[in-house]
Amino acid sequence: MSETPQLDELEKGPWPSFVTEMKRAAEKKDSAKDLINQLERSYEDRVGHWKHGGIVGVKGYGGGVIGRYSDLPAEFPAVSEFHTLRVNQPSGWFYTTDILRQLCEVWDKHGSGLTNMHGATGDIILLGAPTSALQPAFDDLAEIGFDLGGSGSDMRTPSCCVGPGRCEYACIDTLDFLYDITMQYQNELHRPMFPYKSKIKVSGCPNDCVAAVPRSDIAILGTWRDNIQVDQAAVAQYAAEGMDISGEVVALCPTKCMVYDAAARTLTIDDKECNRCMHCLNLMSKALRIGKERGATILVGGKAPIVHGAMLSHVIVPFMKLEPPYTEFKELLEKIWDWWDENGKMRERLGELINRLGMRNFLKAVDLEPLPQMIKVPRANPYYFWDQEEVK
Amino acid sequence: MSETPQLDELEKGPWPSFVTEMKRAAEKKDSAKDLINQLERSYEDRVGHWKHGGIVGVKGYGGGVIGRYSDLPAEFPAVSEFHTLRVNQPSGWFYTTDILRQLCEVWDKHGSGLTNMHGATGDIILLGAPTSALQPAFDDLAEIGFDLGGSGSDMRTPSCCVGPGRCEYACIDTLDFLYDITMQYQNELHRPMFPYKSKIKVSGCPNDCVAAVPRSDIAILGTWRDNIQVDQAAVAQYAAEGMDISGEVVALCPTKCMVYDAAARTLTIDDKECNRCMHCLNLMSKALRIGKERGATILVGGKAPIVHGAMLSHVIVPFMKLEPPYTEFKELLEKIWDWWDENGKMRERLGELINRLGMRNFLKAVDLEPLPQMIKVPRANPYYFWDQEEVK
Amino acid sequence: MPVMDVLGSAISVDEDGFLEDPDVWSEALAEAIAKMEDVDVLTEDHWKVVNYLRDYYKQFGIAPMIRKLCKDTGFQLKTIYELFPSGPAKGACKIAGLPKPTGCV
Amino acid sequence: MPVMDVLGSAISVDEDGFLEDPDVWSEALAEAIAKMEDVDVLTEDHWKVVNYLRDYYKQFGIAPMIRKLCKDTGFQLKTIYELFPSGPAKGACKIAGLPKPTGCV
Amino acid sequence: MSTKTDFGPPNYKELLPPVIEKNYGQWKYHERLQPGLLRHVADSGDEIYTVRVGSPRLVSTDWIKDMCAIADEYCGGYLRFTSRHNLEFLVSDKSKVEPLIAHLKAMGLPVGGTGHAISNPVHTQGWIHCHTPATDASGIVKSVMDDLYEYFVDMKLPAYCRISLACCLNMCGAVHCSDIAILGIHRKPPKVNHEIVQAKCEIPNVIAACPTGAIRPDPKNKSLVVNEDRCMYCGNCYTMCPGMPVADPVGDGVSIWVGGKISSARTPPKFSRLVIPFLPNNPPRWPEVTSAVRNIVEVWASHAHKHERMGEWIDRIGWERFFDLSGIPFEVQLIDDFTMASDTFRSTPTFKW
Amino acid sequence: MSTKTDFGPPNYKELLPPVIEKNYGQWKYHERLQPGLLRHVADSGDEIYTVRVGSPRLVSTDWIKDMCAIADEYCGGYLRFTSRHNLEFLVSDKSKVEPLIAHLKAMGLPVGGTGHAISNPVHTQGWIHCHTPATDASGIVKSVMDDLYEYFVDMKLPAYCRISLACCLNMCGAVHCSDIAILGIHRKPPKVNHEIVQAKCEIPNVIAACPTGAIRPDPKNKSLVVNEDRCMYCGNCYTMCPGMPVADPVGDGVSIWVGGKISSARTPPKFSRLVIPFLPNNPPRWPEVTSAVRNIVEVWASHAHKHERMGEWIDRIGWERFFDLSGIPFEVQLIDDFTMASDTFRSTPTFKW
Ligand code: SRM
Ligand code: SRM
Ligand code: SRM
Ligand code: SRM
Ligand code: SF4
Ligand code: SF4
Ligand code: SF4
Ligand code: SF4
Ligand code: SF4
Ligand code: SF4
Ligand code: SF4
Ligand code: SF4
Repeated sequence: MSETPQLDELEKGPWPSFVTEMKRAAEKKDSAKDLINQLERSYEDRVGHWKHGGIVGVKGYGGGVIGRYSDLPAEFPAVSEFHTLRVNQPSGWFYTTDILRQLCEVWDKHGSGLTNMHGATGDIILLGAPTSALQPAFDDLAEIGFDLGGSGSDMRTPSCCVGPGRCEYACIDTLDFLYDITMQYQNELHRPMFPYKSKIKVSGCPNDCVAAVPRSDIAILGTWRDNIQVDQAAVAQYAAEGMDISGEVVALCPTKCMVYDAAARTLTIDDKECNRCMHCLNLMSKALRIGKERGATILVGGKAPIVHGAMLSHVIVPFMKLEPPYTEFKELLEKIWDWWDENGKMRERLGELINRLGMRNFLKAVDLEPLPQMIKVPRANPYYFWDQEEVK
Repeated sequence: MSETPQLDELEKGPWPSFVTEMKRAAEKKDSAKDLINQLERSYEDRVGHWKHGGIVGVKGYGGGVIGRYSDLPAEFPAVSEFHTLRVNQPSGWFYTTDILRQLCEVWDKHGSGLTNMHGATGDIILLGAPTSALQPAFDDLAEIGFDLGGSGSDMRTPSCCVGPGRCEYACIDTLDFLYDITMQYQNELHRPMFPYKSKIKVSGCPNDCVAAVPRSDIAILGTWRDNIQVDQAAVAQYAAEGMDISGEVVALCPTKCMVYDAAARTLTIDDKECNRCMHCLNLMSKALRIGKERGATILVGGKAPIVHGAMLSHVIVPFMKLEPPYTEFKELLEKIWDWWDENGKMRERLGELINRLGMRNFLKAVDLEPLPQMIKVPRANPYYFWDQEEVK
Repeated sequence: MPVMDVLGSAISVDEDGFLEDPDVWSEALAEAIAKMEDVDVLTEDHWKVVNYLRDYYKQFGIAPMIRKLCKDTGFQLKTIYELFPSGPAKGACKIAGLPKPTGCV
Repeated sequence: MPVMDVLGSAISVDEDGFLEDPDVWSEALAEAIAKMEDVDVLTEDHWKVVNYLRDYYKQFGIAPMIRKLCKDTGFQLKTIYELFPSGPAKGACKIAGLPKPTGCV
Repeated sequence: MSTKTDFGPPNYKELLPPVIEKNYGQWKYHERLQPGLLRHVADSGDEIYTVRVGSPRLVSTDWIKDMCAIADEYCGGYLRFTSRHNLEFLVSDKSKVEPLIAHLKAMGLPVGGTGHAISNPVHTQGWIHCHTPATDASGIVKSVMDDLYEYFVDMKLPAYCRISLACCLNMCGAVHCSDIAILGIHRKPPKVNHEIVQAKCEIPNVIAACPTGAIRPDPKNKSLVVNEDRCMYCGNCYTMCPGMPVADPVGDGVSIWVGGKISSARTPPKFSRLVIPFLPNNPPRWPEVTSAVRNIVEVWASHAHKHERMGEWIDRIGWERFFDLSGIPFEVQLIDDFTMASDTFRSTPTFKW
Repeated sequence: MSTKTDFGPPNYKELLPPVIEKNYGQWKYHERLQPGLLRHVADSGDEIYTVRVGSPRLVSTDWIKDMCAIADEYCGGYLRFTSRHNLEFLVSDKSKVEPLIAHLKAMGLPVGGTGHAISNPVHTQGWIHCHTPATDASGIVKSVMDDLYEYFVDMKLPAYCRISLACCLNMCGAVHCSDIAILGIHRKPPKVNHEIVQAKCEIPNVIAACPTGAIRPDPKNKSLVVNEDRCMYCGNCYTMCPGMPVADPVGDGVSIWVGGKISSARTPPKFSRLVIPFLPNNPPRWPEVTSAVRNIVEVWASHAHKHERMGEWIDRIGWERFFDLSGIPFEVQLIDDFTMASDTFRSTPTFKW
C-alpha cells in the first residue's frame, strides 16, 4: 500500500498534479521524497511541519534565500534543511529553452529538483536545498547568468507584464524599464536595509495584468494623455460582424463619454471625459488604439492586510514620461525610499507610513504638488492641519 | 451715528433680517439691546464674547437650560447672565396661534423676547434670561403646558417630520410615535444620566425630512415591505401632460427595476428588486403610492464629527411594525440604552461605542440577528473574532 | 469675580457658584453652598454623596458618571434629585467643591 | 538540538547557528562563531559593530534597523558587508549573540 | 409651590387644523403649484394648501405675534414650522391662498423654499450665544441668503440644494451631509492657561477628549501640554476645559464643504467633502464666503442633469472635474490624513486630466 | 573564488523570439481564436500565436524539460510564463499551432485560461514550505481546479473570474482583490511559550506587531501576555517570534471572500469581501471548499450580465441579494469590526428584502 494515500488522491482529476511533479522529483532526490512524506503527515495532522524562521544565505547578500527546517528531522531527514532560493526572473518571464535547461541542471545538481514557476512576487523559486548547497548553487547560477531575487527588508524582485513584447495596449516599455531599474538597484535588492520590504510592479496599461495596484508598494501603470485613436472602418467591421456596440461597449463606458451612431456605424469619444478605463479598447482592439502621448501613472502604498488592513496603491503622479534612462522616475523613487527609510518604523510599509504621517508630509518630502487626481474624494472630516507659518 | 454700523448692514437685502428682529426686541428689553451691542463688538473683534460653560437650571431637572455669561459684563451688563431655555416643541412643530401667543407672553415677561424657532435639535429656543428668571419662567411655561427639552447627557428632545399630518409618504405615524416616546421617557429627557447625549429623530419615509440618519443616535424611518401601488391611469395622465417618464423616472431608478412601456403608457415595477429609494414616488405622487404593509427601519449611531469623525446611523432593524403602544421599539430602545450605559465611556456616543466594541457585541447585547441589510458590504479585512466556545 | 459670603469671609466663586479655588473647601462651606442649592441641611445621605464625589475626584481627577454615582452610593437617580433638587452636577458637585463638570454628572 | 564545539565545550545553537541561551555569550565565543561566518579575525571595526549591537539590544530589547546601525557606527552598508560577508543579520547579530532577528537587520 | 415636572410638550393633536385631523394619514398626493405653495390632496378629496415663508430663525416675540395675526386671518389660527426653520401657513380655504401670498409678499417675506430651491440654511448660534464659535452663524446666513434669494423664491435649480452652517467642529447644524456646508474653523492650537487648568479642569477628561492624542498630562504643573504639531484645532479640549481657549481673530474663519445629502432618493446619504479649507471672517457680509457659495451653486446648476443633487453630479463627473469646472484651487488640506485616510485616495489610474 | 554578485537577471532582450524582437511595441490588435489560443497582429502584418497551458506551478525540473522539448519542436525554443503562472508557447509559424495544441491535449495538459475563463489560481506555499500556514495551498488549488476544469478550458463565463489562495493572513497570494479568494485562517490565540519568548524574541517588536494591541509585556517573566479577547489570530506575533504558535488542527481552516478585482476596466480595483468565515481543513480534497467555490461561480455565471465581474454584479444587485441568491448564510463574522468599521455599515433604509 502507498505511504501517501492522501496525496495519491491528488494525482487524480484533470488539472495537472503537483503531487505527480513531486513524485517525479522524488525518483531522483531524497529531499523531494521526504517532502512528500512530510506533506502527507501534514495532511494527516492538519498542521504544517516546518519550524519557525531560518536565516541562511550566500556570501555578500542579505536576502534571496528563505531558510526552512523540518520540525520532524528525525522522521524526514532529507528535509531537515530545506531552504529556498529566490532567483530573479527575466523581464516578462520570457525564456529560451536553452537557458531554462541550464537552470534545471543547476537545480538538479544542488537542490530538490522542485521549483515554483513562479513565486507570487515573480521570482523563480528553487524549492529546497540544504545549507551546505546554497553557496555552490548560487555560484553555479551566477555562472549561467541567474542572480538572486529579494527577501527580507529590501527592494523585492520587481516584475512586469508582457507589455510591448506582445501587447497592443502597452503604453510604456515595461520590459526595458523593469530590467533597467532591476540593474540599477542591485544593492537595494540584495542587501536589506529598508524598514521593511519594498515591492515594485509595472503594468503597461490600466488593465494591470501584473496586479501592481494591490500588490506593490510602488506601482507603475502605463497610460496616455491625448485621444484614443479610432479606426472607423474597423468600427463598422465590428458592427458588421454583429457586435452589440451600444450594449457591450457604449453602455458599459463608466464615464458615458462615448456615442455610437448605429446608422453610420461610427463611434465618437469625448476624450476629455474619458478616464482611460480600457473597457472599450479591450473589446474593440482592432478599432480603438491607445493615444500617442504615452507615459505612466505612479501609485504607491499597496500591500497585504497586516498590520492595518490591506491597502491599494494610490496615485501620486498622474502622468510621467517614462523613457530611458528613466531619470525622473529614479529621482522620485530615491526620494520616496529616503523618506520612508528616515521615518519608517521597523516593519512599516510605505503605505502605512503615509497613513501615519499623512499624505501632505509625504508629498512635501518628495516634492510633489497636491492634485485632485490623487484622491477619490476630498476629506469628510474637519481634522486638517495648518502650517502655523501660514496662519498670521 | 449708529453704534452698530456693521450689524446695520445686515438689515439690508431681501432676506429677512435677524438684526431687525433683535432691534425689535431691544425696544422692550435691555438684554436684547446689550446682545446687539456685544454682537457688534464681536463683529469688530472677530471673536465671540461669551465665557466658557455655565451650569444653571430649574429645580428637579438636570438639563434643559444652557448657561451663558458675557465675558464683558461691565460693558454689557444686561447680558452678563444670558441663559437659554430649551422648550420641547410639539410633534411636527404644529402650533395654534393661541398657544404661540401664550409662549410669547411668558418670554416677554421673563426673558429677552428673542427666540430661535427652532433650534437645530428641534426645541423652541428661548434665548437669554438671567439666572433669577429661570425658575419663574419655567413655572409659567408649565402653567401653559410647555415643558423643557433636553441638554447634557440625556435623551435629547426627539423630533419628527410632518408625516401623516400632511404627507402622502408617511409609512408610520411620526407625530403620535414621537409624542408617545417623549412622554414615556420624560425622566431620561430631564435627568441626564447617560454617558453622553442620545438623540432620536423620526422620519416617515426614506426621504428623511428630519435628517434622522446623519443627526441622531437612533433614527426611525418609515418604509414598507410589499409593493408600490401603481395607478396606471395616473401614469398615463403624467405622460399625457408631457412628463419624460423614461428619462426622469425610470432612468434614475437606482435598482433599474422599472420598465416603462411608452406605447401603452404603463409602468411596471419589479418590487422584489426595488429598494424603496422614493425617487419614482417623489416624482409621480399621483400615480405611485407606498405599499400597504408599513413599518419602520431602525438605524443607530449617527452623530457629528467629534471625536472619531462624523457617522451616519446604520441599519439594525430592517423592518419593525410601529403601532401603539410601540412596545417592541421601546424594549429595543431600553436594551440599547442599557448596553450603552453599561459600557460607554464618558462622552462616548452610541455609534462610537459600537465601533469600539464591535457590532457583534452590540447585536448580541440587544438580541438582534445579523442580517445582510445591516451592511453595505461585508468586511474586507480578515480580522474577525471567534467565540472560543465554537472552536473545538 | 463674584464672591460668596460664608461665615463672615468672602469666598471667590464663579458665576455658577462653583469655587474658584478648590482648596478652600470645608464642610462648613459645603453647608453654606447647600443652602443656595435648595438643600437646607446636609443629612447623612447628602454627605454620603458629597464624600463619594470628593473621594472619586481625588482618585481619578474627574467627577464620576452619574450611573457610577448611583451604583456606588446605592441611591437611585430619583433619590439623588430628591436630595439635591438642582441635580448631581449643579447641586451635588458644587456642594462637594468639585470643578464645574463639563461632561459627566 | 545542534551543538557547536567551542574551545572544548559544547554550546547549544539552533539550526542557523544562533545561540540557544544568550547568556552563554562571551568574547571567545564570538570569535568562534565569527569563523563560521567567514570572518577570520574580529578586528576593532568588527568589535565596534558587535558591541553596538549588544548595547542596543540591551537597551531596547530589539536589534536596530540597519539604517540605524550604519548611522550610529558610521559604517556604510557596503563596509558592513565587507566586515561580515553574510550580512548584518546572519553575520553580525549571530556573532553578537543576539536572538535571531525577525524583522530588522 | 411644588413645581410640576415631566408633563411633556403640548399634545400635537390639539394643534392640528381640522382638515388635517379629518384626513390624518389619508393624504393621496401633492403638487407644487408655484414656489412656496404646496397643495396636498387627501383620499377624501379634501385639500390643504401650504404657503412656506423664509424665516431668519432668530426672531423676536413680535415677529411670532405678527405671524400669528396672519395665521388667524388666513388659516384659522393654524401654522407650523419646518425642519429647516421655515414657517408654513396651513390654509384650508382655497380662496385665501392668493390673498395670503399677496399679503406676505407685501410684507417683504420670502415665499418659496419648496422643491428644487435653496431652502433655509440650517444653522447655529455663532457669536450670538455660544462659547466655542469660530465664526458667526446668523450674519453669514443672512449674507448668503441675500445673495441667493432668487433661488429661494424660485424652483429653477436642477434639484434640491441644502445649505447649512455650523460655527465650530461640534457641528450643531449637522452640516456634514449638506449640498453646501459652511463650517467655522479654528486654525491655532489652544493656548493653555495653566492656572485655570489647575483649578477648573478634569484633566483626564481633557486628555481623552483630544481626537489626535495631542494632549499629555504635565504632572509637575498639575496641568497639560499640547503637542502643537498634532493639534488640528478642533476645540474639543476647550469644550471640556475653559483653560484651553482656541478662538483667535486671525486664526478663525470659515471652510466650505460640498456634495453631501440626507435623503435616500436615488442614492444613499453622503457626507459633504472639503473644497475650500479657509476663508477669513470678514464681517458684516463675508463677501469671500458668499461669492464662493454662489460660484458653487452656479457651476452645479449649469452642469447638472435634472434631479441630480450636488454630490450625485460630482460623483458622475469626478472630483477632478469639479475642481476644474469650479475653478477652485485644489489645496493640500483637502487630502485626508485622519484615520484610514487611504480609503479616500485614488487607487486607480482612471481619472480625468 | 571571489563570488560574482549584483549582476542581475538575464537580459530579456536575448530571450525574445525574433518576431517579437522585430515587432516590439508595434502590436496592433489581438484575437482570441479559441480557448487558450491568442493571435497578436503587428502593424507590420506579422503575427504571433500564443498557446496557453495551465501549470501546477509546483513543478519538477523534468516538467520544465518536457516543456522545453515541446517549445523546441513548435516554437523555435521560445516560451514564457504568465503573471498567473500559466505557461505560454509563443508560436511564430501558424502551421504549427494546431499540431501543438493537439500535442498538448494529448499529453493531458489544459489548454485555456484566456478571456472569460477561470485562469490559474495565484497561490502560495501552504504546508509545502511555509511556517505560518493555516491550510495547504497546492492541495486546495488542485481540488478546486479539478472541479472547475471546464471553466479553464472554455470561455463561457460572463467575464474574467480570478481565483486566488493564500494560506495565512500574510496573504502572499495577495488574494485581497480576487473575484474569489480562498484564505487560510487560524481561529485560536497563540499559546505563549515563555521559555522561547525569553530566549529568542525581540519583545518590543512582538508587541508592536499585534494589530489589535492584544499583547502586553509581562516584565516579571521577561515574557508576554496575550489578551485573548482582543486577539483575532492573525499570526503576526508568530511571524516575529517562534514562542507564539497559532497553528492548530481544529482551529485552522479556510475562509472565502468574493467580489474583488484588480483591473480598472469599467470600475476601479475592489477588495474582496468575506462571505464564508470558516470551512474546515478537510484534506486531501477539501470538499466543503470546492463546493462553496463552485456554488459562487455558478450563481454569478447564471445571473451576471456580459462583461460583469463578480464584484460588479454584486454591486449592482446588492449584497443582501447575493446572500439570497447564493444561499450562503449571513454570519456575524462578516460584519466588520476593525478600525472604521462603520464605513461598511448600511446608512440608508434602501435595501432589498
Ligand atoms: C514564496 C511566496 C509565496 C509563493 O508561494 O509564491 C511568499 C512566501 C512567504 N512570504 Fe510572502 N511570499 C510571496 C509573495 C508575497 C506577496 C505577493 C507579491 O509579492 O505580489 C505578498 C503580498 C503583497 C505584499 O507584500 O503586501 C506577500 C506578503 C507577505 C507578508 C505580509 C507583508 C505585509 O506587509 O503585510 C509576509 C509577512 C512578513 O513579511 O513578515 C510574508 C512572508 C512570507 C514568508 C517569508 C513567511 C514569513 O513569515 O517569514 C513566506 C516564506 C515561505 C517559504 O517558506 O518559502 N509575505 N508575500 C512569494 C514570494 C515568491 C517570490 O519571490 O516570487
Ligand atoms: C442650540 C443648538 C444650535 C442651534 O443654534 O440650533 C446647539 C448649541 C450647542 N451645542 Fe449642539 N446645539 C444644537 C444642536 C446640535 C446638533 C444638531 C441636532 O441635534 O440635530 C448637533 C449634531 C448632531 C449630534 O448630536 O451629533 C450638535 C452637536 C453638538 C456637539 C457635538 C456632539 C458630538 O458627539 O460630536 C457638542 C459638543 C458637546 O456636546 O460637548 C454640542 C454642544 C453645544 C453647546 C452646548 C456648546 C457646548 O460646547 O457646550 C451649544 C450651546 C450653544 C448655546 O449657547 O446655546 N453640540 N448640536 C442646537 C440645539 C437646539 C435645540 O435644542 O433644538
Ligand atoms: C416640510 C418638510 C418636513 C417637515 O416636517 O418640516 C418637508 C416636506 C416635504 N418634503 Fe422633504 N421636507 C422637509 C425637509 C427635508 C429634508 C431635511 C433637510 O433638508 O434638512 C430633506 C433631506 C434633504 C437632503 O437630502 O439633503 C428632505 C428631502 C425630501 C426629498 C428628497 C429630495 C431628493 O431628491 O434628494 C423629497 C422628495 C421630493 O421633493 O421630490 C421630499 C419631499 C417632501 C414633500 C414633497 C413631501 C410631501 O409629499 O409632502 C414635502 C414638500 C417638499 C417641498 O419642500 O417642496 N423631501 N426634505 C421639511 C421642509 C424643510 C424646509 O423648510 O425646507
Ligand atoms: C499574459 C498576461 C500578462 C503577463 O504578462 O503575464 C495577460 C495578458 C493579457 N491580458 Fe491581462 N494578462 C495577464 C494577467 C492579468 C491580470 C492579473 C491577474 O489576473 O492576476 C489581470 C487583472 C485581473 C483582475 O482584474 O482581477 C488582467 C486583466 C486584463 C483585462 C481586464 C479584464 C476585466 O474586464 O476586468 C484585460 C482586458 C480584456 O481581456 O478584455 C486583459 C487583457 C489581456 C490581453 C488581451 C492583452 C493583450 O492584448 O495581449 C492579454 C491576453 C488576455 C487573455 O488571457 O485572454 N487583461 N490580466 C497575464 C495572464 C495571466 C494568466 O495566465 O491568466
Ligand atoms: S497590463 Fe496592459 S499592456 Fe500589460 S499585458 Fe496587460 S493589457 Fe497588455
Ligand atoms: S476607455 Fe473607458 S472611459 Fe474611456 S471611452 Fe473607453 S470605455 Fe469609456
Ligand atoms: S420624511 Fe417622508 S413622510 Fe416625512 S415629510 Fe418627508 S416625505 Fe413625508
Ligand atoms: S422606489 Fe426607487 S428603487 Fe423603487 S422603483 Fe422607485 S425609483 Fe426604483
Ligand atoms: S456649532 Fe459649535 S459654536 Fe456653533 S452653536 Fe454648536 S457648539 Fe456652539
Ligand atoms: S484643539 Fe482639538 S486637537 Fe487641538 S489639542 Fe485641543 S482637543 Fe486636541
Ligand atoms: S500566505 Fe502565509 S503561510 Fe502562505 S506562504 Fe505566505 S506567509 Fe506562508
Ligand atoms: S495572533 Fe495577531 S491578534 Fe493575536 S496576539 Fe498575535 S499578533 Fe495579536
